[in-house]
Amino acid sequence: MSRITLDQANCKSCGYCVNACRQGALFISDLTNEGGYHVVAVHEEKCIGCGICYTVCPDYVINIFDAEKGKGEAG
Amino acid sequence: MSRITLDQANCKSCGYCVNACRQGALFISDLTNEGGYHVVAVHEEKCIGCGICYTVCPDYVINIFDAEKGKGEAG
Amino acid sequence: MAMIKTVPKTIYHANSFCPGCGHGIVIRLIAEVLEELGHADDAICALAVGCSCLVNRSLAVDRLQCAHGRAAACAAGIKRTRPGNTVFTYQGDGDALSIGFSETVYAAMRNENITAIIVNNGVYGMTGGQASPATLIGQKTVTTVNGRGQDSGVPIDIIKQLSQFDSVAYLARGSLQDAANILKTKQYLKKAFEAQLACRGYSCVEILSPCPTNWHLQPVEAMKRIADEVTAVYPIGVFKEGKS
Amino acid sequence: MAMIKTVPKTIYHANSFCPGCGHGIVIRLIAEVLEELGHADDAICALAVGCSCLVNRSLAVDRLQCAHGRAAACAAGIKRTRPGNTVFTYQGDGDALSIGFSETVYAAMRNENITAIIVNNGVYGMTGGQASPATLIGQKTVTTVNGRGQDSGVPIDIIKQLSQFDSVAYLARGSLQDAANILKTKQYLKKAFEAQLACRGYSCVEILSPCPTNWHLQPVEAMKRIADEVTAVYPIGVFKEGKS
Amino acid sequence: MKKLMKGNVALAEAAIRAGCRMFAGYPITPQSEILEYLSSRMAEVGGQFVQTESELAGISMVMGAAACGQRAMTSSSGPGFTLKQEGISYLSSAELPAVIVDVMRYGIGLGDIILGQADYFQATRGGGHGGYCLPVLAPSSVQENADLVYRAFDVAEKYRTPVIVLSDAAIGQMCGAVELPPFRDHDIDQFDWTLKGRDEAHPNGRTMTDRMYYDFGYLEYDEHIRDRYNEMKEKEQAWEEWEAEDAEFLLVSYGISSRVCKEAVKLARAEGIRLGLIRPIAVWPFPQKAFDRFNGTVKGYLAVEMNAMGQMVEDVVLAARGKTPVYSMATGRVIADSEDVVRVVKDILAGKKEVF
Amino acid sequence: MKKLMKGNVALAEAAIRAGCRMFAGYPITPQSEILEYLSSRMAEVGGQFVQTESELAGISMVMGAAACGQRAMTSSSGPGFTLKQEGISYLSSAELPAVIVDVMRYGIGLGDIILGQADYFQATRGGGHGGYCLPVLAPSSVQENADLVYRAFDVAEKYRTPVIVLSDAAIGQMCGAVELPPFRDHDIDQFDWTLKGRDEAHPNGRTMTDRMYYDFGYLEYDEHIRDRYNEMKEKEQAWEEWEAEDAEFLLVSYGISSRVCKEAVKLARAEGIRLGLIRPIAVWPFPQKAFDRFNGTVKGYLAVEMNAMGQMVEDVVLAARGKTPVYSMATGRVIADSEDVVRVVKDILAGKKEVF
Amino acid sequence: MTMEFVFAGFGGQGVLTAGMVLAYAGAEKDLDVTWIPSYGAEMRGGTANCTVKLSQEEVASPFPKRLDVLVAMNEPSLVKFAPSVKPGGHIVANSSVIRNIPEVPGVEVHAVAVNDIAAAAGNPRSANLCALGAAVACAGGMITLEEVENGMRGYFTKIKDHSGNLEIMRSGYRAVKP
Amino acid sequence: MTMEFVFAGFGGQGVLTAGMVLAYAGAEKDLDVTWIPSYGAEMRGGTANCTVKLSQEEVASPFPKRLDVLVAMNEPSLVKFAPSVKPGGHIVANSSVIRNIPEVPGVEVHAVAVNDIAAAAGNPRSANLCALGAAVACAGGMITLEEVENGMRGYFTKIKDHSGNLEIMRSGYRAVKP
Ligand SMILES: Cc1ncc(C[n+]2csc(CCOP(=O)(O)OP(=O)(O)O)c2C)c(N)n1
Ligand SMILES: Cc1ncc(C[n+]2csc(CCOP(=O)(O)OP(=O)(O)O)c2C)c(N)n1
Ligand code: SF4
Ligand code: SF4
Ligand code: SF4
Ligand code: SF4
Ligand code: SF4
Ligand code: SF4
Ligand SMILES: [Mg+2]
Ligand SMILES: [Mg+2]
Repeated sequence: MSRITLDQANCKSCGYCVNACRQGALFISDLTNEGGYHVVAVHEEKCIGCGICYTVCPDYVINIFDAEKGKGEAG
Repeated sequence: MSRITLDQANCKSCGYCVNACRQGALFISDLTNEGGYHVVAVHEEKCIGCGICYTVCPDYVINIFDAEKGKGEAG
Repeated sequence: MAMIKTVPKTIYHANSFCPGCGHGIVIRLIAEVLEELGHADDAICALAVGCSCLVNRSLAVDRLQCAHGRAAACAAGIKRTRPGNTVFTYQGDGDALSIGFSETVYAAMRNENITAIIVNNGVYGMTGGQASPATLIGQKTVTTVNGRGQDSGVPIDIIKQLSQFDSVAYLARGSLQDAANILKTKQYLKKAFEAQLACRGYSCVEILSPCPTNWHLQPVEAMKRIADEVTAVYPIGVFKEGKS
Repeated sequence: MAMIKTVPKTIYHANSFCPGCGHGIVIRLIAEVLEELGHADDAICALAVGCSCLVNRSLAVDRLQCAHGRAAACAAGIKRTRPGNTVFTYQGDGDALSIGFSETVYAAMRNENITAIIVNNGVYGMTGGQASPATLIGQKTVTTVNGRGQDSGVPIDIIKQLSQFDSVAYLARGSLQDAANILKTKQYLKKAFEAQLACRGYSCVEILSPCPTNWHLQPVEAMKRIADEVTAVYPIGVFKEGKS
Repeated sequence: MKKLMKGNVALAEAAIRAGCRMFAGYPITPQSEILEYLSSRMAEVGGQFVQTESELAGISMVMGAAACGQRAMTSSSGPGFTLKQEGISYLSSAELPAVIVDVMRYGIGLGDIILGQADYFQATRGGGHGGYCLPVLAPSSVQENADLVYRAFDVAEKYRTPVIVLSDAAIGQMCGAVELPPFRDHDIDQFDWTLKGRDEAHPNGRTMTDRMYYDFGYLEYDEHIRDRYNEMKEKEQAWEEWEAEDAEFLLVSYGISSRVCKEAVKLARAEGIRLGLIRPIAVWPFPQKAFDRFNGTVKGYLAVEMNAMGQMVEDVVLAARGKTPVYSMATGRVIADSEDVVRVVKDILAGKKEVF
Repeated sequence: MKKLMKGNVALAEAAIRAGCRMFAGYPITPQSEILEYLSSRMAEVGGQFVQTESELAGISMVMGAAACGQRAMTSSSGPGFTLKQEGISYLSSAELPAVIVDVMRYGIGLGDIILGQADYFQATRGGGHGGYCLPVLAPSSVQENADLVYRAFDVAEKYRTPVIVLSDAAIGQMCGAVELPPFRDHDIDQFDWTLKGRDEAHPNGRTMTDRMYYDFGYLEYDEHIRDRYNEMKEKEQAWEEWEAEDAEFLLVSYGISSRVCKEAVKLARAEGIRLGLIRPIAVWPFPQKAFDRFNGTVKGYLAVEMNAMGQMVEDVVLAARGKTPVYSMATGRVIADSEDVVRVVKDILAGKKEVF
Repeated sequence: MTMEFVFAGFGGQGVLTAGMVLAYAGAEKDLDVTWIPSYGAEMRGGTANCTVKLSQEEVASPFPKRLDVLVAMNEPSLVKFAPSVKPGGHIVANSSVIRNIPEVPGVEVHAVAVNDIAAAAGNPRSANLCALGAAVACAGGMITLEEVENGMRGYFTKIKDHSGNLEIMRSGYRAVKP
Repeated sequence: MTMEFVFAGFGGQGVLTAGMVLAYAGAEKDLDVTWIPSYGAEMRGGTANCTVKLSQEEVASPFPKRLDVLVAMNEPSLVKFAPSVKPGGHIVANSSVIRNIPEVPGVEVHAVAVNDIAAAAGNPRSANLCALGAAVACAGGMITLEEVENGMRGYFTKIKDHSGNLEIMRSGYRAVKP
């Protein structure tokens, strides 16, 4: 189960997150957003929610949430 | 016998030379020059030609010559 | 969902930097730090001319666009007028180290109670990648096509220049090269703002940042270049830290 | 009479500084050094704005009057055009350390093959004695009537700022406080010019000088103040010396 | 009761009374008394005084303060005023109020520190880039040095624009009897647009930059600029007429030269020549309305000013609208002499001088 | 054979061919190609290129080189050009030849990087202090970008004056067919007045400063300045007339706007309106002689320029000498459209537009 | 006589270069030539265009006004510039991308599938040169295909083998003038 | 009515201060007042002068033109300014320094030995105030001795005991108006 959500509209396909994720959970997908960039996507099962991708992303694409807490609950 | 000559016209009476001369050979005289300054004068007998006054004078008043060499001989 | 990490509210809009540009990371860090310190509402930013101008489109604090190089002087005017506000500059290396060198140094000399944030990408990004005073020896740019030679001088180390003033409160240099360094940089920013909040005087954080566009490198390679080459000339760390 | 010491020919006219002003000594030293090195004929001086302007009336070398603070940049333009000539700046502290701070530092940063001569009297002499960046803490001037406080910053040490550049050839600070120091200063000037003549790059000699008029001291007391107070903040000596 | 004060000091004290609480400047003759006076006076009223490293830094600091709502001022003379222009252009583009004083001297480059009126073009023609306009007030007495700097702050805030006080060495260095204006409180929080930290009305923070960028559509901006400057042109004309009502010929002069012209008017009238004077108090906007009253009815205008080539005379030509001949008397490095002025007027009336 | 070149590059290469061997500048759009091109080109011809820490340093370095007889140049655009003015004023006072290029853009303060003609006043009215004047050449094609910078060096040396090349973003960024001028050798030792070390003729060294100080008597200096500038005014007027001979109405326009005006002339003539154009090539001195030919005979002048309030139009009014009505078409942030120009001319001819 | 060409499309479609090659060829032929990229408000969008003018006399304004030839690489460009094409003028419309190519009264519209042609030739990035060839076919006597071929050789100095690009350009030419 | 005074002498003779005290007193009396030091080419010499104008209406030019009162502390000043004194005007000539005091047609010349008077009163540096007193005696109804005395008290705020200076000024006054 994924611990991250992606605002793919903002992604510029820089690859920092893909490069930084030690779990290999992220990849550049075939999807393009409005800006014409191939956006990042996640292998949900691999993500451990470590947050490294959030830290390196310059474009505010990635949000990390606590999967233990119930969905729909604002943090 | 003096070992210095003075271009008193340039003297501005700052007193550096008087203060610096270890022989006490210099003094501020009563003479005033065109600029209205009391110019420096020398006790000829006290001067040993050490040149300190030349070094400290900001106004190109003092010239040191070698008293051993003949007068009138250009250096 | 309980968000653990999400875009701080002080970022109000997606940024418009190039893909992989470090500016985007820096302004997020600033937003995070201001929020964590509880001072996002009173922050005022003196913005430089350069890609910094684009900060106007995303960072949700009051902002003054300053003339090229003059951000530190403007920031001093702001802080002296509103000492209760948190005031910082946001500048590129061309702005802060070249045309604004005097203003940068004199703000430290007077120990203005401001925080200077200098994003050093080693080029004039906005104008198309000309050499900056921080360009490395040998680095190719559009004005040093054969690599920067000694004739155009040596890279300026602004932190060293500022270190000459005993009175300044905090000086550090961070890097965006990887997550660990980004988090370290965030701590530097926090310490710098804390120094200001404690009225201890001038603080400056210089941040080594990639300009993939003008370095003609893929973003990930650009980050690697910082780690491999830039930090060799511009060491990372805290260079001055007063007591809190 | 065999003259042992007499005004060098490169001084062509009595100067028009105030009584006891150090500028008069400095320009005589420059004239002596240039003559001793055999380079008075090819010397070109980039003159600052300040009491320096009066150098026009006495120093017999080619002179360019530069805008306030820009002498180092002008000198670079001169030297790059006429590398065979001996090029130096003649500047006050206000000129070289304040408005011209960037130009001063960047000439060193680029290692321009010029000699910068900075006459530091701790005030803006020409304009009536306002505080300069070199004014000591506590010193009274017409813009610091209660003595310079920390709010207007700390005295700038330009030699320290310039020392950040490993490439520069020669840096020294002399004083005019007494005959021994004047002679030492002369040696510094000579070494500085020699560095230029050997194409070793940038050299700078800062000279602590009295401004009796604006210090409101008798000349002899002004010299004593340098010895007692100024040198405590601005240490004398050679700070950088490459191989010849 | 009036007090004897030096022009520069009267100006500085009046700025304090207007509520100016930030001064950042750099020494230059013949302006330095403003800096010196404020270096101690500012602290007494709790304001900020900074002797900056340069004129560039000075006006930038003023800009920072102005952006926060402070009444802020800087001052200089010719060579330093040139360096203020970067900041003036930025203040104009962000539409920030501030007061910049130029105590004019004579000469290009280093120039002379004595009196002169050589910066007219620079002040009225947007010496910085981009074609901004801004109110330029030209005092001709110690009293006006005080009054106009006082007014300048109000005008600056009214339009959110920098305002130049174009004084000169003679007015700055002379002493005169002055009635100082009253102390005013200035509330830096009174305007919503000033930087003070984001708030409910500005949840994303205020964007204070070249207003072209965020505040106007691409094609709206020019309209805005034109409306803005045309409004100032319409409302901020200010001038004095001196024996003008029945004049057959008019002198046009500002600042120190205008005082000599007043004397010339007296001399001429004593000889039966009906001479008068238009003295622009604001040199931008130039007092077109004054000229509209006389265009076509008087025999000519003589522009008297203290520079080499004539500067204001061009504005007089523009204001004359081709209806009245305009003559130039640019006295260069020396101040006009009232008898010379009368002589030139006589020459003109005798058809012996060419139009400009 | 002509070659296709970008305006900025053509200008830079022509400077090299004119013998320019010192360029010191600072990046700014839309001028940076000049800097970039010369950064490698200068070394090939043995010249000096320095990317300086600021515009102030750049023009100062140029001044140093110019004082030594070098053909030296710097270039910038609006915001940076403002910072060049200190140096321009000093170059003027010491009477040193140098070339300063302003690739104009639009807007006050930070402004926009797109095309514009907003620095006319700054260039022609002595944007720096003291009231200097200097030749200002305004190219309207890539070819002229090359030709006028080439000529600028000659004019600069002829009068010992800085010369401004007032180009604009459109001319700088467009490409055109260019015939480059031939390579010229420049001997830095050819003038006696240049700094090179004292010699028999100057045993006390040369004094190169504001010429007011040492080279002229107190009252002689103004005469000198007037003679100097008046000589330039007389000899350096330069303009192109385009379908002007039989024109009933004349457009007046320079630089990129003048090209649109040429198109407008064609369109109008196709409709039977005898429209013509005066294109100032030098905007200072303004081509009075051109206007003297048409004053009083044509129905009016329309000044077309790309800024918000109109700048050159004032020179047109001065040149019209009250004999011909003058109208303004300041197109602001967008370039004029030739059909709009024709429409405005029709309005004027129909009495529907006010004079400036 | 002066001819006006506009090359318009998305950024990245190579319209600026196509125009530049044409201008280069014109200059080599000693014509007066101007090439100017889009400027002003439009700059901010994702579209790009340039105007090329070729003339035996002096070119007046370099800005687009009455076009002789419009090369529209995408639909927005066609919509924007088609009204400016003068009677008797030509439109080269990229039919690889533009679905509905309208008729324009008084104007000759040439539908050329430039992307497909270039892709078929194995060089999809040279679609712009294909469009250039089509434009040259509309240039009347102002400039010939051969002159533009030479221009291309002179312009791309770094390319050694021009044959592929030249062939694509010729295909474009032939699509209009078979 | 406007009255023009010029105080002229060597630098150091205190002429600027003498003028300033007069101007100060005028301002205190709510007159319009100007005080302006010498300016322009002359500045470079070793002489100093200032012009003071007092008026019930607005003073026009602050520069010297038709003098009502000239105080000449030395000979060059007398030579320079005497021709500017208007008919019926006054000259106070410092007879301690100026040997030959000429007659000036239409002008009242008062020879006052201001240095001697001040020295005799034990305060040689106050010769300028003695001259000021003489000038006040020539001021007609424009300003009175008493008003200038008050002005002096107001102007020299740092001096506690004014009696000596006042006495010297009065002596100057009496030298003209015994
Ligand atoms: C006075 C002035 N000179 C030059 C410029 C042009 N200019 C705009 S941004 C910039 C460089 C910015 O480089 P840097 O500060 O390193 O910021 P970056 O874009 O690299 O983040 C320059 C030179 C200007 N706007 N104003
Ligand atoms: C741009 C500019 N700003 C200010 C001045 C006024 N000014 C002339 S000399 C001077 C100060 C000189 O001080 P310093 O350099 O220390 O020289 P000193 O006279 O003390 O030897 C100043 C501020 C000027 N000429 N130009
Ligand atoms: S949160 Fe950690 S594990 Fe999950 S995608 Fe991001 S970097 Fe990979
Ligand atoms: S770091 Fe951000 S912008 Fe870059 S690829 Fe990952 S999600 Fe996209
Ligand atoms: S030379 Fe020496 S001894 Fe003679 S006067 Fe000078 S300091 Fe004194
Ligand atoms: S040091 Fe020179 S100027 Fe000073 S008193 Fe001695 S001789 Fe005179
Ligand atoms: S040019 Fe460089 S610094 Fe500017 S936004 Fe792009 S990557 Fe970032
Ligand atoms: S003011 Fe000071 S520095 Fe200037 S000449 Fe006088 S003593 Fe020397
Ligand atoms: Mg940068
Ligand atoms: Mg000094």
